[in-house]
Amino acid sequence: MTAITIAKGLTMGLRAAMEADPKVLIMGEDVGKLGGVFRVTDGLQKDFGEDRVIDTPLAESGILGTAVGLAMRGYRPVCEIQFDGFVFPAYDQIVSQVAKIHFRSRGRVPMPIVIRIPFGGGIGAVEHHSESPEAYFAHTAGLKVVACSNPVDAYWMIQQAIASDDPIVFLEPKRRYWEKGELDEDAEPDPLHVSRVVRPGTDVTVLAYGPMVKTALQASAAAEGEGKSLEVIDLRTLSPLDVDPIYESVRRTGRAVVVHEAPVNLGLGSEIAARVTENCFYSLEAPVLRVGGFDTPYPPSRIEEEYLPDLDRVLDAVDRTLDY
Amino acid sequence: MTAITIAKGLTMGLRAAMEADPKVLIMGEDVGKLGGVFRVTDGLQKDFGEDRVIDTPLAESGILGTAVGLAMRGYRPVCEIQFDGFVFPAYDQIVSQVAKIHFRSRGRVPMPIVIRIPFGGGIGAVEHHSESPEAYFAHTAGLKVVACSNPVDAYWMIQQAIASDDPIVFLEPKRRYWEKGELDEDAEPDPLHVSRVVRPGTDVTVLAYGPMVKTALQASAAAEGEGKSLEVIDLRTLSPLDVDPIYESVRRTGRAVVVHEAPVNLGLGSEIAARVTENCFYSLEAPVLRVGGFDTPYPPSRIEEEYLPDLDRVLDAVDRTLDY
Amino acid sequence: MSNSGAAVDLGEVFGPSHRGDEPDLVQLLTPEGERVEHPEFTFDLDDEAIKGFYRDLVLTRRIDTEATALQRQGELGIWASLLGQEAAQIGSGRALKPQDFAFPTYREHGVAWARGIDPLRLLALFRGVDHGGWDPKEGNFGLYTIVIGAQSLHATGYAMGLQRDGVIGTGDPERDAAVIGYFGDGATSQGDVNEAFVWAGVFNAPIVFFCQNNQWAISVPIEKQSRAPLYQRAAGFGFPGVRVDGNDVLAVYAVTQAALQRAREGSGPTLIEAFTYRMGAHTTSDDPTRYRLSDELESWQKRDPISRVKAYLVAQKAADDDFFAGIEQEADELAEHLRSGCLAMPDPSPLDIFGQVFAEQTAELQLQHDQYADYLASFEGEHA
Amino acid sequence: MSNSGAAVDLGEVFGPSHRGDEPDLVQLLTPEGERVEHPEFTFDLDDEAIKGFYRDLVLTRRIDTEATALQRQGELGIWASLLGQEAAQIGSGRALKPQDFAFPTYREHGVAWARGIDPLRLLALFRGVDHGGWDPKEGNFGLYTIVIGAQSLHATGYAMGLQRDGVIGTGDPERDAAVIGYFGDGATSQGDVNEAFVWAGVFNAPIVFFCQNNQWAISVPIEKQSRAPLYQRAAGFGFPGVRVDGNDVLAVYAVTQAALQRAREGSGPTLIEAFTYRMGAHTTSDDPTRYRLSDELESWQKRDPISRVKAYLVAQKAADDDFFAGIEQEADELAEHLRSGCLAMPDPSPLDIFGQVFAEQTAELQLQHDQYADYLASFEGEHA
Ligand SMILES: Cc1ncc(C[n+]2csc(CCOP(=O)(O)OP(=O)(O)O)c2C)c(N)n1
Ligand SMILES: Cc1ncc(C[n+]2csc(CCOP(=O)(O)OP(=O)(O)O)c2C)c(N)n1
Ligand SMILES: [Mg+2]
Ligand SMILES: [Mg+2]
Repeated sequence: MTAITIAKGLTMGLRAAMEADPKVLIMGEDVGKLGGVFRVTDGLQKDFGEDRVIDTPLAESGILGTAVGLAMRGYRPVCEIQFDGFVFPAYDQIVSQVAKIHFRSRGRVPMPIVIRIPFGGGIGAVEHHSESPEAYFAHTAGLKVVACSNPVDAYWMIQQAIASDDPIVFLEPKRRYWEKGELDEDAEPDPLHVSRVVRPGTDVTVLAYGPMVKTALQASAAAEGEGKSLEVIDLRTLSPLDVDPIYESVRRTGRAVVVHEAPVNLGLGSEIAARVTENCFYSLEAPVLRVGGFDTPYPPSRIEEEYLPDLDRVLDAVDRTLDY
Repeated sequence: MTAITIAKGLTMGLRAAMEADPKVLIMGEDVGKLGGVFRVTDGLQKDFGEDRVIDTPLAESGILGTAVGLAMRGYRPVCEIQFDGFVFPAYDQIVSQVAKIHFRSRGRVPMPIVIRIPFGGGIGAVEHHSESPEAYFAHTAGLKVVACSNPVDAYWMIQQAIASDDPIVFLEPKRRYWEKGELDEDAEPDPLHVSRVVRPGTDVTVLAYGPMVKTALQASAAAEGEGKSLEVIDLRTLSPLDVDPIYESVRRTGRAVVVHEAPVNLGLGSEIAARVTENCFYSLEAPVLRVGGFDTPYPPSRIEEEYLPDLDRVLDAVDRTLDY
Repeated sequence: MSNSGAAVDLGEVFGPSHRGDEPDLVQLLTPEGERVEHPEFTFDLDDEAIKGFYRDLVLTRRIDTEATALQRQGELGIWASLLGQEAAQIGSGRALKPQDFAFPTYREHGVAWARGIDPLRLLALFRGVDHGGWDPKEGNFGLYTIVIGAQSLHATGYAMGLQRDGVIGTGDPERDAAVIGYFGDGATSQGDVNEAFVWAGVFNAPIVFFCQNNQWAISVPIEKQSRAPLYQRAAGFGFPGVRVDGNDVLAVYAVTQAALQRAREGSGPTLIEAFTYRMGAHTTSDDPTRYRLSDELESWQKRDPISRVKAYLVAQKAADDDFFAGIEQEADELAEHLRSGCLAMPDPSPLDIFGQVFAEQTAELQLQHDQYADYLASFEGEHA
Repeated sequence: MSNSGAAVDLGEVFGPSHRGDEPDLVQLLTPEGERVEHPEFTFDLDDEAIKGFYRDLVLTRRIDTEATALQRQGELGIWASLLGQEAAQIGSGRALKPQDFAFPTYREHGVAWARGIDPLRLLALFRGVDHGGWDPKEGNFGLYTIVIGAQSLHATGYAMGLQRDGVIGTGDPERDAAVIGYFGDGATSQGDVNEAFVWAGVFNAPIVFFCQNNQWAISVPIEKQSRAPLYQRAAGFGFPGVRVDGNDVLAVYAVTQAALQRAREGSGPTLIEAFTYRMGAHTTSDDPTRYRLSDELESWQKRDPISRVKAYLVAQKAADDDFFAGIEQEADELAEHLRSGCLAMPDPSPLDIFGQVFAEQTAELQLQHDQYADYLASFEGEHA
């Protein structure tokens, strides 16, 4: 057992994947000598060389577009997008090419591409550095989308994503990069596309992913003091959703709150609310409530703490669902 | 009263807007002499000149990016995206610039840009010509999104969209371009961001927009034969949603079905289901059901009729909600 | 709008805008069918090879004619004709070695032919039976790409893969490989194509960018896409560009062959601008009379890519009437193959699509599949 | 990966990859402060103007120093230093007329200064108080744009607006206007910048593209962005490009002035590559010791943009100690203005953001505003 950060878990996972398979490549802006602006690829170019850890020109469409060609040649590119807000120049390549080529080719051409995106706010950054674009990708048929929330998942999930033959948008909770956890490299990891109850409870199911898992856990600790028992589920996989543990939980609690940083309107919470309602209709004591960013662009950082869901706003929603 | 098609309504509306305001520009691929691949801009370059109806180079980011600059100089660009699937190269400019500049400038710099997108399937086209990207835009704070479903709305809504100081994604139901309706140019139009009950009913509320309004109306006619009374609402405005008429209707019927061509997962239906459930919880006799495209890329056109919601699939969902 | 009232033209202090307006056009066979020499590029195959090209050109054109007819008869949803561009495609396609890889747009029917793709597979796409019916690994020919310019980056990435596989510059002619990426004049305006130029230059990728400048992007003429001749774009990205007579199959072959060889040897990318003309409509949905004059078409008809090869072969007495008649017959057979094959083509099953989204199926899609199968089954009684 | 084993270099048949590797660099003032002449570009202002530039350079650098200090003290979230690029920014910024319009990146503090923007407004952005705190119409200076390259298209569109407004080529020096669009060396790889080149060329837009090649895009050196010298990119898009010593404020002024005038007169776009160096870190979050050697920095320190102007003024006896002391004092006052202004800056109200999304407020956002106001109010009792 070693204590590692999420960033370190990712670095270790990337290294393990590169060691396991010579076809794995890392590409992106500043991923080489610098090791990425978050140092997640630290040391990899030194050890694996410039052919496998590629500092690219500054253009995201170019990164994803060339990754497609490399994948067609049998490589497994892991593309780093420097910040969430900079994935959009690559949007066309992701949505119309990466997501569709397996389908277009009737399964003949797999697209084993991982798109790593540090996402979310809370780090005091300037515009475009705090976005939560997950719903755009989850709505796109042909992509799989996952988010890690802790160092152990970071380590395993990145390896599983790289091993997958499908294109995966891999979301990293940037404001939690430096949070620590204990890694047991010999333990058997959960599969990639599985959600996990991270705190059992009986009154309300709280669904979160990425950076909000910690917030949800804080809320559940605080709620306990007030005699309310929250069950917290870390979704981990956003597309496909792993609905069974969600339904199972909501059928027990009768109440659910979904938490994410992205704007509520058409955020992940809307899909979860719609599905939970459809599948647990007679178990629901209250409508599924959603806590998320407001339907505004991400605000200047001096007020980002107000924009982002926090413990209080989660508890507020919990109370509102309990009021039904 | 004159009988016009949707395409004609748009042409007339564009012409009226250009006559009313010399700052209105049209720009896009083939919008000049050709009049656009759907002939919506037919004759406009001849009458308003190449400075106001601009055949652009072939690059969508360039179209939207230069539109931003023209808007900053006081112009009101109406950008045509040739087909839904070709909006993605412009995604960055739309999401990070067009949508955010009013906010970035604290309201000092308005972005009166209209992005016209012929959307949806059903025309037997090859890949990328039948997409329904509305949820991507509706999830983007800072954009407004509307869809017209008939010639009269086409005529008025395009003018209202151009007159608006906010950026508007204007979705045109391409497979309905040639459907006719009676236009009374002297009648007072509904406001832009308003939904409309297009057929009153009592048993189930069916919510649709764009091309699916006709399908919903067909379903309601068929259901009538079976003694079921469907209320059909044409949403018209997808972001912001005009929720009051929706809630009002669902509170009466207790049941709702949302229909769109886009994949169900995180499609507009998910947001509507979530909000309706939250706001009409005690009125609902059944969960809000969603009928849409499957969560696959748009299929080859020989089977697109199977992919697209049709009368039968709407009726199937209606029956399922009535079974609760 | 007045842009012209400049008091003093300051243009000169910055030097010329570009390298001049009358670029060299590499030509080895004139429109009249006469062989001419070029100082840099030589055509080194014999008349037998030229007869082979002639056959390719005629058969390719016949594929196009037949597909157009099938579209008119409602058997295809749409068809993108290559009429007039046969030489650009056959000349470049025939310069490829088996180990090279080609990335097409949606109009590269001639290249597909050269790569051994059954043209029925192309028809399937335009019929709406599939989005891409061949295996790119067979024939090393990528799937048609409709989003303008996107494939230029795929091509560049694939070329970077060749570098990593060590199949560049080994000196082994069976092994050294290159990539050719096709796109049109309009595509040169897209960010993706320019990013591909950046990447190819920076990584010295073994790639030939093959731009068919057919003068039009649907209704938009080349002047609206670029102020400078397209082949000059390359220099600013650090690699050479050349303009070739795109209606001269010999010149296209020679230039492409040299550029591919350059790439295979590790000397990096080249941009070829094949100067040609889209003699037909953009697609069967298009009506070019709305935007271009018929005399333009007439002047290009005089430069037809096929007739000049025939004139040459006849003048050289390299081919007789039997030869030409034999090819006509082959063309008729090919047309018949296409027609009957197209009509016999089965529609896909709507239930198949759920399994084609991912390599690893998801529970959600499996569920959608099963529900849809049940739903379809529920009608079966009714329709029986 | 072996790219080198080429049997025969076929490069020559295609001609050179680009125009050669040692491009001319327009220079009018050497690093030692000596005036030199250039055949094409002349600097036509007097020593008083140069003293004005000197003042601008020093004050701009002081803004940078003070902002960096404020960031270190936790008052700014981040700061992007322009250290070393002062001459490129002051020289170009001072060449603008009031009616011209500038589109900056996030590093154009010197241009902002030249356009009369209170540097406190820049600090507000980096402090996280707003995303852009000035009115672009005052000072004709656009908002900082962080998404690399995006503003190059805005600049081009704005220039097309000038054309439509008829303020190009009228011959009236108070009226004719142009646009300048700034971006870095890394940005030249983005599709948007290349699309801007396409548009500007095709529409002959009155724009100067001003690329500060500071040799680095964060940790990525210029060789990874382009194989050819950047200024050569322009020719392939049909307009001239020129490389200027970006650390020579006189040369930058002269070249920019000529290019702007060319644009105002209706002769179209120009690309200026200001060859300079990012002497500091990319931003205060960056650690350049991880990726570059200190002797590179040292060699560029010898080419410092400020010291050469001082050397010139001293040698010319155009300025005395009082002059230099006066500017130092002004700089101290400016620093104090920034420091006190920054500390006094109020945080925005979280309730304001709901009203800033649209020109026409929506019911939904108004509801979110009201609900959030109620929510905040619900805590008031607790915190009182
Ligand atoms: C990104 C994108 N935008 C628009 C289109 C629609 N479109 C299809 S072909 C075409 C013109 C292409 O012109 P060019 O590149 O010259 O190729 P050509 O058709 O002449 O072979 C356009 C605009 C598209 N397919 N993709
Ligand atoms: C689209 C996009 N991708 C990535 C980034 C992150 N980023 C910020 S600055 C920078 C380097 C820019 O280099 P250059 O254009 O040379 O400008 P400089 O910072 O040197 O002034 C990068 C990669 C961004 N802001 N936008
Ligand atoms: Mg063309
Ligand atoms: Mg730089």
